[in-house]
Amino acid sequence: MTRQAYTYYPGCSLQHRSHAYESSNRNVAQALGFDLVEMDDWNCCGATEYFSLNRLPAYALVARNLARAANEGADELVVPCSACFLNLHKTDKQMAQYPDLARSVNQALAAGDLHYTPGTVRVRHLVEVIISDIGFTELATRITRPLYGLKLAAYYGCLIARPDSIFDSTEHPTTMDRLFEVLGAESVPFALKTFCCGGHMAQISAETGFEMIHKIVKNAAENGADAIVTVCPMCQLNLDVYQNSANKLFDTDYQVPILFFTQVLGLALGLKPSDLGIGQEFVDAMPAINKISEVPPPKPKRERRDKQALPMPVMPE
Amino acid sequence: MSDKRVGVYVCHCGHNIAGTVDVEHVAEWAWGLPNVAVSRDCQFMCASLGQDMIEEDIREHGLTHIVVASCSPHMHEKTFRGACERAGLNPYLFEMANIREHASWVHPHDKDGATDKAKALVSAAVHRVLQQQPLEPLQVDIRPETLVVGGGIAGIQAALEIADAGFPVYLVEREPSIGGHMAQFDKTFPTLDCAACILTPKMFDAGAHPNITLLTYSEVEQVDGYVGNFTVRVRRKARHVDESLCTGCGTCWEKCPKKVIDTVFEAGMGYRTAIYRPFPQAVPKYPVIDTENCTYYQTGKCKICEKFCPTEAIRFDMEDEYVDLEVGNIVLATGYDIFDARRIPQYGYGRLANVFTSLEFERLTNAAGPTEGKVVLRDGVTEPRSVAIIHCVGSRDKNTNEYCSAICCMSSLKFDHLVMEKTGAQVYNFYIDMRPIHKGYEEFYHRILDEGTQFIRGRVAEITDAAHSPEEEGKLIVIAEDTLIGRQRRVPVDMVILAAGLEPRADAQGVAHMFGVGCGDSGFFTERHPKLDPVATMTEGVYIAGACQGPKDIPDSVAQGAAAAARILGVIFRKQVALEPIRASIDESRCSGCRICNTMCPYNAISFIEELSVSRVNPALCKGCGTCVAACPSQIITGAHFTFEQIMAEIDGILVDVHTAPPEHTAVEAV
Amino acid sequence: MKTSQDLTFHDRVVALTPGGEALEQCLQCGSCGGSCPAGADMDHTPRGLFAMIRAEMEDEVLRSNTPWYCVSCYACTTRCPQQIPITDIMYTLKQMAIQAGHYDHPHATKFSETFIGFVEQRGRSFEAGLATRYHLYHHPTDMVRLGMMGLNMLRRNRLPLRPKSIREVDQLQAILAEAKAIAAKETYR
Amino acid sequence: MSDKPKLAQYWASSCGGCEIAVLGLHEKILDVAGAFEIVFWPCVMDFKYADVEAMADGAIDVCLFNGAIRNDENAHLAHLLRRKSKVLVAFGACAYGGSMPGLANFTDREAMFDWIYFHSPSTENPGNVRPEMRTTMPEGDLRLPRFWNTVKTLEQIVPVDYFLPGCPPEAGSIEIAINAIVSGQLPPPGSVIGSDTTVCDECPREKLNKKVKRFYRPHEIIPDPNICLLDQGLFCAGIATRAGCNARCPQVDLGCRGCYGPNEGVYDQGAKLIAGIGSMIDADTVEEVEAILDTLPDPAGYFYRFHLPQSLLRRKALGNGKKQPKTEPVAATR
Amino acid sequence: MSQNGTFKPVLVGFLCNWCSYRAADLAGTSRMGYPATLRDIRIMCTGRLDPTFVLRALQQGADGVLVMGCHPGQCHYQEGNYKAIRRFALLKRVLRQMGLEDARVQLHWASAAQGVLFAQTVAQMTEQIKALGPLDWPRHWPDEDPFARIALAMQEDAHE
Repeated sequence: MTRQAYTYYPGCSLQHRSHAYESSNRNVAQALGFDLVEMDDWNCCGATEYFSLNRLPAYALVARNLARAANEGADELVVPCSACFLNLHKTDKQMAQYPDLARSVNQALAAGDLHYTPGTVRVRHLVEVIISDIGFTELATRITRPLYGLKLAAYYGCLIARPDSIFDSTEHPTTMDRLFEVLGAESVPFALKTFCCGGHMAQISAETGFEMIHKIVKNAAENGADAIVTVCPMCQLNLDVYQNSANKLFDTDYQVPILFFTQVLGLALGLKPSDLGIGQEFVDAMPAINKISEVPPPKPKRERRDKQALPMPVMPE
Repeated sequence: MSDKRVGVYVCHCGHNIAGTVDVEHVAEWAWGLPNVAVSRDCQFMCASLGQDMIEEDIREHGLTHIVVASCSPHMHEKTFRGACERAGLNPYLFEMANIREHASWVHPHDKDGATDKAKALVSAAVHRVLQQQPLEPLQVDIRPETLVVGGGIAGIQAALEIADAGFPVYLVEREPSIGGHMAQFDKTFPTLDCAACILTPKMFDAGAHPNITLLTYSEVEQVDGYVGNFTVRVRRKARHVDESLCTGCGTCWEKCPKKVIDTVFEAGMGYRTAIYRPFPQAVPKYPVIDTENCTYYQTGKCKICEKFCPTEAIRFDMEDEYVDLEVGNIVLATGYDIFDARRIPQYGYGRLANVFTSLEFERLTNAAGPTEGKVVLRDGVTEPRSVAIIHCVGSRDKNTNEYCSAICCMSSLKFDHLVMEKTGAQVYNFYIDMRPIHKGYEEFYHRILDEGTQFIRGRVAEITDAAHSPEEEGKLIVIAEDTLIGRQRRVPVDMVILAAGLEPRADAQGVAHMFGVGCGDSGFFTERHPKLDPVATMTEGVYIAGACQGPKDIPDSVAQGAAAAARILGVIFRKQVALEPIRASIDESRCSGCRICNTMCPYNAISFIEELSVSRVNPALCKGCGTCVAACPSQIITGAHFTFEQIMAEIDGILVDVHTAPPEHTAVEAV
Repeated sequence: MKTSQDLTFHDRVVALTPGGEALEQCLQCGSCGGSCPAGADMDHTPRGLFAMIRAEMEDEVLRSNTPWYCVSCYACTTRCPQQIPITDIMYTLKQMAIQAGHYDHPHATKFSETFIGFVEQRGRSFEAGLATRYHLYHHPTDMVRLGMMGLNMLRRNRLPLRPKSIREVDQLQAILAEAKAIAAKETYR
Repeated sequence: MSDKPKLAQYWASSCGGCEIAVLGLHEKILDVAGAFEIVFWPCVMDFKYADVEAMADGAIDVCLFNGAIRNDENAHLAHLLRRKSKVLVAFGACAYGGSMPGLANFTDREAMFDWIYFHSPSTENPGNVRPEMRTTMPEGDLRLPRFWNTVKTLEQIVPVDYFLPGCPPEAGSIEIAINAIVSGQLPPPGSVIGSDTTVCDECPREKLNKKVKRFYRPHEIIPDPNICLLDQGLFCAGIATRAGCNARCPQVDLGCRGCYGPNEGVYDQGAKLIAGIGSMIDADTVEEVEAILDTLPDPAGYFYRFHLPQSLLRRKALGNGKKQPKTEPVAATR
Repeated sequence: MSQNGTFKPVLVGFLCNWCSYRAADLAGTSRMGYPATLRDIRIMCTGRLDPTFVLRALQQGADGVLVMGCHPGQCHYQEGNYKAIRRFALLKRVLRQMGLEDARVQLHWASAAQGVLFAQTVAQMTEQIKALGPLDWPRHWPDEDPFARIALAMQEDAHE
């Protein structure tokens, strides 16, 4: 059962370049009947950058948030950004796993009169909160505008699938695909659903980054996706903002809009595109949104089994 | 206590102990322990010189108790007990202090610490041995019948060996036919002889042997008793076919309209009918009705098989039967399961059509298989022009199974040959290390190298259908680092074969529990000793053979089956076996009948005697674990050789140098 | 307590990485190199680097571009059959390379340093400042392309020009200062 | 002076119930009075310590000593009576095992005084009075015996010849002991006078296979009168308590308290209760086991109710188990 | 007990015959070093562990007690270790009430193949006990009776 209110850590990205995510999160939360209460005076998680420079301050930076959340009395912290999620989750986990690390981190925190006992705050990603706490059955009853005819590629990115998957699998999770089906949309096969978007690579070694972006967009487009749906502002930024640069490098012209999962969820809940920050993306999402049909698409005919063909391995439910 | 005379012997074990522990000092110090009449150190206690010394001292110095401080009791307890016995001393008046494995070898850089510990262990043994009582081993008679569980090649071999020696064997198999995994294979490495050609005669022999009672389509449900006298309850699942009438003519399965995917024998690659015989050479030849899929059992209509059966052998009303077998010994040869390749999702098995497991490929290439031996893609027609074989799938991987599955290198090489022979396709092997370790295996590897297979040293990272270049379109792309050149490679192929590892049977834990054997970390049954006793188990009278003990190939399975049989035959010929007298007993005159112990015994050795209101232990069933001894709140259950007094004495002895003296008087502040 | 001088390079990498002991278990199977989305650009695959660490090739390892191409996707870490925390080892190597002044790939470091500069100063990252400052210093030629992108971002309300700060910056700075002090005298297990 | 054997009885740290128990012999008390010459029994007759001190060593034939050793006065009398007695009997659970006074070993003197004189809800102590060993009054110094940190059993202070367990010892047990003394047919010194089996042996309730999913406290359920209380989840120490009381408490639906102490040969009654009760828990995971144990509050209190000072560990660790520097008095820690 | 002022704990181990005793043997045959603090006693099964043994070891001067057996589900006697889990949980609660730190008495599992785990467990527990300092239980019975030393000594003799 969903709570009334969750302690919320938005992360820096949602404050500037990913406003769209922030507004769609807030409006979807409201529509689903829970509050996201922003924790007081949170700081940046350090992204992937700080760990490269200096390990202990990096952990301390993250742990300040955990300690403050714990002081607020939070036993859960909901995070919409995959990078923030990973850093917070990993710090909590590793502090529990490695007492030496916990000791040093707490020694540093003590300089700010803080202390964090690992395990106090359960770090959760927003997508997992919505899917597990509300659940597919309940969500299905809230859908007012099913996304019939819309073909979506569920892009999980790395950091919620790895190192510890919050879903079913680190390699090929299917939970979000099921969400799309609940929303009335079709989930397209997408081999690169957990392939990395390149992170900061677009900044520091553009060609490496663009190649990764291009692979993802290509694979989604070739599987007929109208849009790629992400759960992470970094993934959205890379795939969206650099899509044309990647096109240029590989001489292609993919135009696959990149949406946040709360944006498509919001649409299905009947919210207006403008309330969901749609329009802030570089690759225009409106052509895709306009494809949404009033009526469900006809059920694809079950292909008759070829007499000669060998059976596929039986998958358990 | 004064008439007790303890002899203490501290072993140097060459340099093994003496290199770290000050052996002479320990022996000297031990003179000061209670009742010690002799204390010596010796180069090698286990050598005849050492043993003779014990015997002489017992005779000359009237020693009544012996302590040897040397290696682990699992190593030489028997040796020294023998020495005591030869000198006329009851072997249970001997105790061992393990100052090698538990002291010298683990504290090489702390000589003082190791010496102190050795002293503590010697003291513990001396204190303990003074409490020890003479015990007599329990002699039990051995029934000549043997139960073999599992009708694969290991079980068949064991059954035949024992039956040929003239003793009765019950061979229980859960599937409708014996044969096991070997019956599914086409060729066997490294000689490439046909599996059926070498297996079928053995299956036939087992089926026709006058000393072998075949119980197929049957499962063991309960095991009671102990070595020599097991009672085993077997459930004979209803075949729904009267074996006395059936001729195995095949009319029923030819007429049966219901087709289902055969996930057992055909590994999901082919179909069978609802009434079926798993394969043509099946032993016994009779079919069974699969009631879960039979139309009659689903809808109440059909009965076509009954209509066409020329001998009226179909019995829809047949029910499961139970038979109770009395056997003296048991061989577990329950085999293995193949690793479920879906657990490595990046390899795409179950998602990408042309990714096959090794067992699927065995069926594909088998002349009697679903494609009649044609190597084709999942569409059933297209021959692959390039094939990748991925080694170590679900093996050598801490995320799945850490162990090496032992057979995959060789079966992959066999596949290499079969693919090339049948299709001429280019074959790529992705491997971490090649381990062709038995006779003729390395030669086979060279032969396959000669045949032109490519070997890429690198564990495959993933298999994908996401093409990045035109030549990858429509193919499966195998992505791996070629570690020999240090570069990432993408190899597009038509077909991928996953050399899936071997795993313990899914129900191995339950079976282990039923038969009282252990499972190791990997889940395979644990042998009594990994080197010196590889087919016996911790439970007397229960032996293991074949892949249930660990991954192994056909020759090793056959060898183990025969070895288990030899062990059992030895016991049968002896007619009696001596059991360790480590048993619990209840002092009934003092038992209050609280019944706390009643639920403790995993072997149901404790019963409550209502009329006397006391509990009683059946010594033949008791295995001496001592859990009832610990549980008894009145402390009136005695665990022989691990009595309360013995262990308490051992605790006091082991802390002999730290016994806290009575506390000194301390000043107390005024109140 | 051993000091860093007493330890081999390999031991130091292990000591500085939570769970780093697993490095000793490397089978050289190449799962990491095969899994790496940026592997093609690396001068050594991670596996190769681990062999070099074992061989005490400190200089070459710390000059390798491999850690700098790591995108922190953890694909190698989850697939490693020996459960080596490869991503975390890459972080360790980057940190050691910076300390040794050894890295030949300043872009990544400078990007990280610029990013963290804002975080240390204000407690939050600052996109607009990061982009301008990082590119101005390190990629001045890219400024035109970047300027266009920045404008596009601005137009879409995705690039606030005023940095945000947290309230208790003092607390954060005290914590970070202390952490740096501890890290500076980091003892090796 | 008569020829009758000389009997002394003394009451150290205890409730006095043992004295009453002797009187509980009813008319047989007259036999006692007839058989013995009572030379010291402060509870019923006026004697002074000086009278005892004046006796020759070994002048008392039998001394029934009840009560634990709690303070210097108790200890002094223990030594004194030991010296003057041929046979010293630890009479009742307090002298034998420490019993109720011994439960104070779960804490220490300072904490106890703090609670009793200052913090207990029923305490009213406006003058902040607290017992002192020495108080100066106009009339002179008043002295109290020193109060110990740790309660001890009689045997921990002086050698004891016989132990008579029970809180109080059952009349039947006392009779057996007295008769043995009178007839001179005494068991070997050091013996506990009593049975060598446990309370269950005397308990008429039907015992079942013991497996419990939770424990109950007496107010939570009404037990079946014919079934073993433990089988019903009610704590009963009978499984690990020496028989001799005829299962008095279980007969009235109350779990055995354990006053007769450990069975013959047992070192630690609490350990046997841990083993016995622990064996009944019907759960396989640590979490389940803990959940079941949550329904059995204060196990140490239950298991060591009558024998904490006599148990192997004898008392709760002082100073949180940390070793105190040798120079510092132990009593200073709390 | 202490040399050059450094505290070297004394741990008493109760190892089951089938798994952890063999794990200790394996640690030996594989020469895996660990501190010489553990003095082990072989019992057939952790199900044999009478809580009295643990109390006795503590009373007799051990600084800690380590009980090790087969992993749950792998007991040679099928379920002896489950019985150990149950009794041990209760024992721990009582010991906690007696003021004993949790780390002093521990229950761990090691299969016959886990020599490394065995060595690590001993090393880890040794460190924990070092941090706690000596237990020296009888010092927790401050002796206020000047005569009692004699009585105690006699009592100890009686128990021998």
